[in-house]
Amino acid sequence: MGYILRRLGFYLAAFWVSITLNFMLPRLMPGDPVSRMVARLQGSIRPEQIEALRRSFGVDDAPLWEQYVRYLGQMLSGDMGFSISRFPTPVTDVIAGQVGWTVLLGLTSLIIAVAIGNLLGILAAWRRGGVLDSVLPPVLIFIGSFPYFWLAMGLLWLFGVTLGWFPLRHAFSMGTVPDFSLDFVGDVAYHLVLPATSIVLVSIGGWMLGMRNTMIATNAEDYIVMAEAKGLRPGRIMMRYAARNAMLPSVTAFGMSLGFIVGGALLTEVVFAYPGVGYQLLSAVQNLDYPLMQGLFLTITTAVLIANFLVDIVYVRLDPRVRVS
Amino acid sequence: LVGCSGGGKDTAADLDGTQLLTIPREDMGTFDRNFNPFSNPDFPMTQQAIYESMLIFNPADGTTTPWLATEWEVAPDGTGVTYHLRDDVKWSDGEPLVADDVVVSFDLQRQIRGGFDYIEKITAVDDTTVQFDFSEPFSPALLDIGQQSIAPAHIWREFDDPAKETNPEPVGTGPYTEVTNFQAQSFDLLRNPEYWQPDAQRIEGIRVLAFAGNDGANLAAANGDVDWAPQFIPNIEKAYVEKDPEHRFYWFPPTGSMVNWQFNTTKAPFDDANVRKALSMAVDREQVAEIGMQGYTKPADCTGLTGSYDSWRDEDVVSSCTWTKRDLDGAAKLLDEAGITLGSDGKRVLPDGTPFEFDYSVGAASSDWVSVGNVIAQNLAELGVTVNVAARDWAEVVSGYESGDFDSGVVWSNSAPTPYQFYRGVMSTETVKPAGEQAFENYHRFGSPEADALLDRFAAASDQATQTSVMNELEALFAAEAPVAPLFPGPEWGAASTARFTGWPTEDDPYATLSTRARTAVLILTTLEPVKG
Amino acid sequence: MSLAQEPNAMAELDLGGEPDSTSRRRPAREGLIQGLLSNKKAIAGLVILAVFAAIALLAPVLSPGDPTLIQGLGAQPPSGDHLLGTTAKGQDVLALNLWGARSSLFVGFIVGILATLVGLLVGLASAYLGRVVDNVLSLVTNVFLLLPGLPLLVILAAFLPQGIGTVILVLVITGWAGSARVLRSQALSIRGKDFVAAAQVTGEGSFRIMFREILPNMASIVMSTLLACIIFGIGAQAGLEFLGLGDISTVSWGTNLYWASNDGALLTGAWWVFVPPGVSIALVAFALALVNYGVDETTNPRLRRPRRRVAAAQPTPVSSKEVSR
Amino acid sequence: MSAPLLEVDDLTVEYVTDTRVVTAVDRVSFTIGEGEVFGLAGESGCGKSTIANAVLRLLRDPAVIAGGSIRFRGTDVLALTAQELRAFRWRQVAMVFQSAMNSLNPVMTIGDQIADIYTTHDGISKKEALRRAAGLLDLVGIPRERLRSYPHQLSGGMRQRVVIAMATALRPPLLIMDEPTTALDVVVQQEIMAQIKDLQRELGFAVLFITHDMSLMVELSDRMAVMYAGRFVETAPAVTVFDEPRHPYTRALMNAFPPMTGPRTRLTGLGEGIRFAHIPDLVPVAADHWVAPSGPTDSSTEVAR
Amino acid sequence: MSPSDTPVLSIRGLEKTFSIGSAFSRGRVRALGGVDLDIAHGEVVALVGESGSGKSTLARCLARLEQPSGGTFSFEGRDILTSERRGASRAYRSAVQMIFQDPFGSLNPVHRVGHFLERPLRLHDAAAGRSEIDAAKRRLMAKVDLPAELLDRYPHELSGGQRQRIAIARALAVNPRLILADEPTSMLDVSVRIGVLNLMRTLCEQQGISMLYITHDLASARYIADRIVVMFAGEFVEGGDAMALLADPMHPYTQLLISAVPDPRRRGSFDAAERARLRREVLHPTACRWEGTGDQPCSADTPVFHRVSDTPEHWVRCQLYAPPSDAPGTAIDSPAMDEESTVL
Ligand SMILES: Nc1ncnc2c1ncn2[C@@H]1O[C@H](COP(=O)(O)OP(=O)(O)OP(=O)(O)O)[C@@H](O)[C@H]1O
Ligand SMILES: Nc1ncnc2c1ncn2[C@@H]1O[C@H](COP(=O)(O)OP(=O)(O)OP(=O)(O)O)[C@@H](O)[C@H]1O
Ligand SMILES: [Mg+2]
Ligand SMILES: [Mg+2]
Repeated sequence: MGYILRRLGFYLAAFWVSITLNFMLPRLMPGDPVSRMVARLQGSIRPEQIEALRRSFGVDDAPLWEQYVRYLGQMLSGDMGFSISRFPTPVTDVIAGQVGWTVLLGLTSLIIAVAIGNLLGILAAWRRGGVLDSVLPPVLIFIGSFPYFWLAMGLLWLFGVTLGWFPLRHAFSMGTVPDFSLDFVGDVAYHLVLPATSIVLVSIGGWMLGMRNTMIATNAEDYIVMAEAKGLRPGRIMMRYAARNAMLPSVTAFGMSLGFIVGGALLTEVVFAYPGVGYQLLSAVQNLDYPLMQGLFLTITTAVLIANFLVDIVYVRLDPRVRVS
Repeated sequence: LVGCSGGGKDTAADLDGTQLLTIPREDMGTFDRNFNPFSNPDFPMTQQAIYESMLIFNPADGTTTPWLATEWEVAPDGTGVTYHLRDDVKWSDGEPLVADDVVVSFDLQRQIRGGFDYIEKITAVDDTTVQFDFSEPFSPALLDIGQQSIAPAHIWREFDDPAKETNPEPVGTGPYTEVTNFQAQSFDLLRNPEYWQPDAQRIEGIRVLAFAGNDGANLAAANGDVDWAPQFIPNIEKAYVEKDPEHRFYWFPPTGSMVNWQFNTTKAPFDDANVRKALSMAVDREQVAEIGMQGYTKPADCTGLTGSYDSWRDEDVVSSCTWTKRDLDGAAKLLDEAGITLGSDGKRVLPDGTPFEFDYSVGAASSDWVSVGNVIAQNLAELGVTVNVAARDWAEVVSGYESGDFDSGVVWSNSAPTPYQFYRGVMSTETVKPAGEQAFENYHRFGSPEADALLDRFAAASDQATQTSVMNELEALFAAEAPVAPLFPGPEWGAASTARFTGWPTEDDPYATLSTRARTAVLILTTLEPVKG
Repeated sequence: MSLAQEPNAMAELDLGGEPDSTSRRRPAREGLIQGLLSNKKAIAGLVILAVFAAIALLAPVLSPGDPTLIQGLGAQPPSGDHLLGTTAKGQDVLALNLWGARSSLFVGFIVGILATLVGLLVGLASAYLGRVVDNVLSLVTNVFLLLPGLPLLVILAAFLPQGIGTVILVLVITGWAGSARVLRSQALSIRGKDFVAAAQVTGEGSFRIMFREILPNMASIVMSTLLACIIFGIGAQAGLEFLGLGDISTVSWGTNLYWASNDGALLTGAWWVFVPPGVSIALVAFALALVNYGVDETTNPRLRRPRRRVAAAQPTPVSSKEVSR
Repeated sequence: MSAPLLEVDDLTVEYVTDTRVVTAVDRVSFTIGEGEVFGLAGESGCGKSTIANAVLRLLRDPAVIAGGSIRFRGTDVLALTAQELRAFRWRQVAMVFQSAMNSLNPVMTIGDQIADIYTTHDGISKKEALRRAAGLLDLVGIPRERLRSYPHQLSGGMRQRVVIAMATALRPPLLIMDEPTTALDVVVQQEIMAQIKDLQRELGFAVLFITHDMSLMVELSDRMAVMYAGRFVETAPAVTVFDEPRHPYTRALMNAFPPMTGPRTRLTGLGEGIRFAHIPDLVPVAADHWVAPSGPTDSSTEVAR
Repeated sequence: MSPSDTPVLSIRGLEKTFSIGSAFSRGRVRALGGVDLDIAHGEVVALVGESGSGKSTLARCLARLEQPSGGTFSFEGRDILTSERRGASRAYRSAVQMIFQDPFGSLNPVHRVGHFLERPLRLHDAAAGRSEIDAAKRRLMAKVDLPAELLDRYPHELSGGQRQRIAIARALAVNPRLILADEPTSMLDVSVRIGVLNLMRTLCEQQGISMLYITHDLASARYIADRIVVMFAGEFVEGGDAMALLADPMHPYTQLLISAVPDPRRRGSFDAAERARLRREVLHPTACRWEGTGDQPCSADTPVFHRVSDTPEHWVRCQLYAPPSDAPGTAIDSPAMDEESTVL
C-alpha cells in the first residue's frame, strides 16, 4: 500500500510539472495564433479583420502569473476553452471525438507487438541458436530501423495502392454508420490492419530482443536449474518459472510505451488519414492553437500517467517483492 | 464492406445518377460539426453549398453574377449601395429570405469577424431592399458587400452567443443544406428541399472527406476516390491526369493572391527603388514559376496584378516595363549606380564596405515558396548578391514582418474583387506603420502620397471609365516605384474528373474557378450533372 | 529504429541480466573494445558505419558543388548521368543523399553524445550524491520519461526558432531522460560497491570518485546508451524534418524525405527519390543496433550465439553419446 | 558392503567454449553407499558444483560430460533420455543449491513451488499436493500458513529449510547438498545442519555434501574427498582426514581453521600463489585412505604467473 | 594519565538509524542502538555477532562513510563528529583506514594495482615525488609479502588472497593508527585465510596499529584478537579478554554463538536440545534483553553492565547476571569507562 501511495505522490508531482510545462511552452514562442492564421490563409483574411480575430480568440495580455492561476483553475475544472483553429468547438469536444481512435490504433498495435514480441523472445531464448534466435532478431532489428512513417508509406503504397488489398484511409468506410454490428467492427478492423502493422513492425524487434535478453539472464538463475532438477516439464519451467520472471522488466517498459500510444501514432495517423489526436496535435501546433494544444498535451499526459499508475498496480500484483517495503 | 465506396472506381451500374459528389478537405484530419458561417476558418462547403451571398464575382472571367440579389445601385457619390433581393428565395426551413436577414448577417459578421469598417448604416428599406451607407466614398464596396454570406435572422437572433454557436443543423438558402451521416472523417450534404433553383440541383448531394494533409488527399485523387481535387498536387500531369487522361483535367487560373518578394524599405539599400528593381531583374521568373511552382503559374509583370484583374491591366505599362524580366546586365548596372559594386571575390559590397548579403524569409511550411527562394538565391548569386533562404516557422516569420524586423521575404498580397485593395496594401501611406510598431499589411512599409491621392480618387469614382483611368495611373506608379517585386500570381488549384460528373468549368468555359473554397463554387454545384449508366 | 521507439528502450531491457561476473572482472574498457572487434555483428555494424562516415566526410569530393543545385530536367529515373535519378525539381538524388549523410549523422551523433552526457551527469550525480539531489533529479527524470515524447518534441520544435541547433536542443531535451534512468541505475549499483567506499576512505574527492572510479566501470552501458541515443537522434530528426518541423533549408535525409513527399514522389512513382533516404537511415540505425548488439554480447557472454542449438532445459550432453532430445 | 548407491567412475566434465576447453572435472571416481554422508571439500572453483550438477545432468550449454560414467543403483544416468531423466530427477536424487535465496522462484508462493513437485511426479491434484506440502513444512518446523508466503517474505534460514523440505519431498535415496549453508549466519547454519542430520536419521537418505568449511565437513561426514583443480587429491573417512591429512593441500586446509579450544598457536596456511600442477591418480596409503602422491618438499609446485 | 593510556578510539553512545524507502515513506531501521567502546593503542578488538547486528554499520560510521544519527566518538582525544562536521578531514583519513570484506569488490577493476597504492600516497603525502612514490609502493608490497611486479597487474589477474593483501597495503599506505577490518577474510578461499590473518596480526604488533576486527567467525576472533566484543541487534551484550570470554561465555547469545562453531575436536558433542534452549532464550521475542525485575537495576531504560569475572574487562549485559550481593560480579556504568573510573 505504501508503495502505491508513494507512486501516487510521484504521479501527482509529475502531473503538476507537466501541466506547468504545458502552460509555459506556448508562451515562450514568438508570434500568436492570429498571425499564424493570417500567414496560413495567405490573403483571405483582411488586415482589418485581424483585431476582431484577436478579440474572439481571447489572445491574452494579462500578467503571466495571473494567466497561470486562471489556467490552473480551468484545468482542474476540466474547462479547456475553445479550439482556435476549430473555433467555436470546445477543446474537450475536439479531443473526446478523436482520442478513442488513437487509443484503438495505439493500444492494438502495442498489445500485438508486446504479445508477439515477447512470445518470440521467450521462444528464442528458450531454444538458443535456433532459427528464431539467430535469424529473426537481426531481421526484426533491420525492419525496426526504418523510420516508421517511411515504413507506413511503403505499406500504404504496396498493399493499399498497388495491390489494393487494404483501404487507403480512414477508420471505417465512408457512409457507414458506426454501431456495434459485426459488419462495422469488421470494417474497423480491416481499416486498422495497415496502420497497426506499420507500428507493430517497427516496434516488435525491440520487444523481442529485450525479452530474449532478459530471458537468457533468467534462464541462468538458480531457480530455473532447481526447477529442472525437480523434474518439471519444460513447458512449465519456461512459462511459470522463466517467462514469468523475465516478464517483469517488460511490464515496466510497457508502461513507458503507453506514452508512445497517444503521441507516437502521430505520423501513422497522418499517413493513413486515420482519425486521432496525433494528427490534431500536429495541426494545433501548426495553427498555434494553444487551447487545443494544451488540452491535447494534458489529455495525453494524464492518460499516460494514469496508465502508468495502473501498470504500477499491476506490477505490484506481478512482482510480490515490491508489495512490502 | 470491402474497399472504399464513393469514388470514381464505381462501375457503370453504380452511376445511377444518385452518386454523391465527393470532395476532399485536405487540411482537416477530422471534422467537428460546426457550420457557423461566421467562424474562422471556414468549415467545408458552409459558404459554398449552405449559405449564399447576394452576388458572385468570378475572378476567372471578371463577371459578376446576381445571386440572392437581382440588381443593385451604387450611390452617385460612391457613399452607398442598395441591393434588391430576389423575392422567391426561401430558407431551408421554409421561411422566406427578407432584407432583415442581410442586416443581421452584416451585424454578426462585423461583430464576430470584423471588417466592413467603412459601412456606417445598414437599413432594410423593405422586405427585399437593403441599403448600405458609407462614411466616405468607397466604390470597391459593391462586390465586397455583395459576397458576404447571408444567414437567417430568425435563427441567428435566437442564439445567445453567435460567435460560439456551432450551428449543427444549418438553415441556409444554398442548394445543399441537409447534413446527414456526419462522421469524424466524412459527412454528406443533401438537397435543400426549399431551394430557389430546383432545376439546378441536378446532383443528389455532396460528400466531404477529411484528410490530414495534402498527401492523403492527393492519393485519394490519384486513386480516383474523389471527383474534385482542389488541393495542390505535385506534378499533376503524371500524378493525376495520366492515370485517367480521358476524364481527368486540371485548370490553375492565376487568380489567387499575387506573391511578392518584399524588401524592408526602412532599411538601406532597400529604400532605393533602383536597388529593388535590380534585384527583381536578376530573378529568372520563368525558372521560379517552372521549378519553384512546378510550372503551375506564370511570371508576374510590372503591374503586380494577378489574372483576376486582367480587365484592369494597362498593356502600356506592361510593355514599357523592364524590371520583371531577367536582365543581369541591367541589374548589374543599376546596382553599380547605387554604389553596390562588385568586389574582387565576385561578391557585391555595399557602399559602406559590408558585403551585400541578406535574408529571404519564408515560412517553412510553404515548401513551394522555399523552393522559390532557392531559385532566387541561385539567380542572385550570379549577380554577386548573397541571399540566405531563412525558412522558419510562419508565425515567427510573420511576427518579424509585423514588427518590421526582416530583410526581405516572400509575402502574399490582399485579394479582393478590384485591384484597389492590392495597391492600397502595397503603396498607401495609411497602411505604413513605423518599424517596431505592429503592422498587419504593408509589411515592407512603403507609402506614397501620390498613391494615396489616386486611391481616394478611385474609391470615389462611381463610373467605370474614371476608375479605369485612375487604375492605369496606379499601375504606372507601381511600375515606377517597385514597392515590392511581384513574382507570380498564386494559382487557384483545381482538378476534377468527368467520370462521374460533367459540367466543370475549364479554361475554355471559365464560368467559375475550380476551387472548392471560392464563392464561385456554388456556380459549379448548380451546374454539374451526374453521369448516368 | 525511429521516432517510434522510446530512446533506450533496448538498453533498458538489456539490464535484465547482470553481466557475467567473469567479464565484470576484466577492465571494462579494454575488454569492450577487444570484444567488439571480435564480434561479427559488431564488425558488420562498424563497417556500415564507417562507409557512411566516409560518405559524410567525402561528400564534397564525391559530389562537388551545391547538392541542391537545380540541374535541368526533373523527376528523371536513375540513369548514367544521375545514378539515383533526379528529384521533381531536377536535383541529383545521389548528391542530396551523400550530402544528407552529413547533417543526419552530425545531428544524430551530437544528439546522442549530448543526451548521453546529460543523462550521465544526471545519473552520476543522482546516484553518487543521493538524498535530496537524487530525489529531485529522479523526479525530473521520471517526469521527462513519462511525458509523451513525440508530442513534446513536436511542440518544442514548433516553439523554438527553426534551425539545426533547435533540432539538436529539442532532441536532447526529449532524449536525455531515458539515458539518465539507465545510467543512474547502473551508477547506483556501482556506487554500492566497496571500491567506492574504499576510495572515499582513501580521501578521494566526490568529483574524482564519480569520474575516475564509477564512470570507467560503466563503459559498456554508456556505450549502449550512446548508441541507442544516436539511433534515436537520427530517427527523430528524420521524423521532425519529415513533418516540416526541422530545418528544411539544410540537406539531410529527413529533409530529403520531406521534399520527396512534398513533390509527390510516391504519387508519381518516383521511388528513387523516396527510397534512398529511408534506406540510408535504416542502414545507419541498423548498423548502430548491430554494434549495440555486439556490446551486449561482449559484456554478457551468455547472449552470444551458442555453438549449437540448445534448449534451455536440455540435459547435459554426453560427448561420446549423441545429445538426447 | 552392499552395492553402492551412486557410482561415479572417471568422470570428466569440460566446458567447451569457442576459445578454449576448460576441464573442470578431471577423471574423478567415487562411490556413495546407501545412507552414507559423503563430503566433498576444496577451494573455490575446483569443480565441486560441477560434479554435483553432472550427477543430475543439470549442467548447461558449454558443459559437456566428456568421459566416465555415472551409475545410480545400477542405472546409467548418462544414457537416460530427457523424458526418463525428468522422472529420475528429484525422485531418485534431489538437490539443495548453494543459495536458497536464488533457488526459489521469487514470484511463486512456497506452496505452489512445493506442490509443483507432487503434481508433476505423482500426478495428484493441486489441492492434495498443497496438503502434502503443508506436511513437509511441519517436518522442518515452519508454520503451515507460510505456504502462501513468497520467498522474500521468509528469512534466509527459513528459505533454506524450505528448500531442504522440498528436497525430501519424494523421499529420494540421495540428496546432494551444494554448500547449503554458506550464505547463512553461523547460528542459523548450525540450525540447518542439525535439521539435516535429524532428517537423515529419520529418512535414511545418503548425502553428497559439498562445502569448503573443513570443520563443518569433518563434523558431519562419514567419508570425504578433498578436491583440487578438478582432481581428487585425497579421500578417506572424515576423521582420518582430520587426524592425519597426507596431501600438502589437505594439510593446508586443515590448518586454515583455528581451533576454538586449546592454546593460541600460530598456524601457517598455504603459501600465497602456490599452485599444484599435474596431480597424479590416487594411490591407497591405508585402508580406505587414498592420496595423490606428492613429495614432502613438493617438487611439482610452481608459482602462479 | 600518560598519553599512551588514552584510548586511540573512544566511542560513546553511537547510534545509527536508517530510513528506508524514498521521500514519501517513513520506514526506519535501528542498526546501532547506542554503543560504547574504547580501543587502546596497538590493541586488536574483535567484534562478533550475527548477521545484520550492525557490525558493518559501526565500522562505516567510524570510517565516516555513514553519518551517525546520535552519540559521539573521539579519535586520539579529539571529538570527531563535532570537529569535522562535513565529512572527514584528510588528517582523519590518514589515521583511520578500512579494509573491506570483498577483495573483488573493493578494488576497482579498471585500475592497475599500482594505482591503489599511488592514490593514498599522493593524497596524503603531497610533497613526495615520482621516485619516492615508486619506492614507497615497493616498500608497501614488501610489507604485505607480495612481489613488486604485481603492481602492473589488474585486480582480476590476482588471486583473492593477493587482492586482500593489496587492500591491506592500500590501508597501510597512509601510516594509519587505526584499521577497521570488516570481515577481511570471509570471502577468501580457506587455504589462504590464515595467511592474511597472520599478516594483519603481525602488522599490528610491529607497527603498533590498533585494529577493530569485525567477523562472525569466533575462531578467527580468538586467533587474532586481544579482546572480543559481542554484538547483538545493534547493542553490545558482552565483552572481555578474548581467551577468557570464549572460555567462559556468560551471555546466552555468546553461548549460542560458541556452540554454533563447528569444531571437529568436539565431534559428537553437538547437542541439539541444548542449542534449541539457548536459541529460544535469545531469540524469543519476549525474552527482552536486560528486562530487569522491579528491584534489579538492569532494564532497557537503564542498562547496566555486570562485571562477571576476575578479569576486570569481562562484562556482560544481561539481567540474568544481576549481581546478588555476594556474587563476584558488580554493576558498572560502562565497560569502556571502567579504566578511567579506576584511575579516578
Ligand atoms: N559456464 C562455464 N563456462 C566455462 N567454465 C566454467 C563454467 N562454469 C564453471 N566453469 C569452470 O569450472 C570450474 C569448476 O566450477 P565449479 O562451479 O564446479 O566450482 P566449485 O568448486 O563449485 O566452486 P565454488 O566453491 O566457488 O562454488 C571453475 O574453474 C570454473 O571456472
Ligand atoms: N544503507 C542502509 N539502509 C538501510 N538499512 C541498512 C543500511 N545498511 C545497513 N542497514 C541495516 O542495518 C542493519 C545492520 O546492518 P550491518 O550491515 O551493519 O550488519 P552486519 O552486522 O555487518 O551484518 P553482516 O554480518 O551480514 O555483514 C541491518 O538490519 C541492515 O539491514
Ligand atoms: Mg559451487
Ligand atoms: Mg557486514
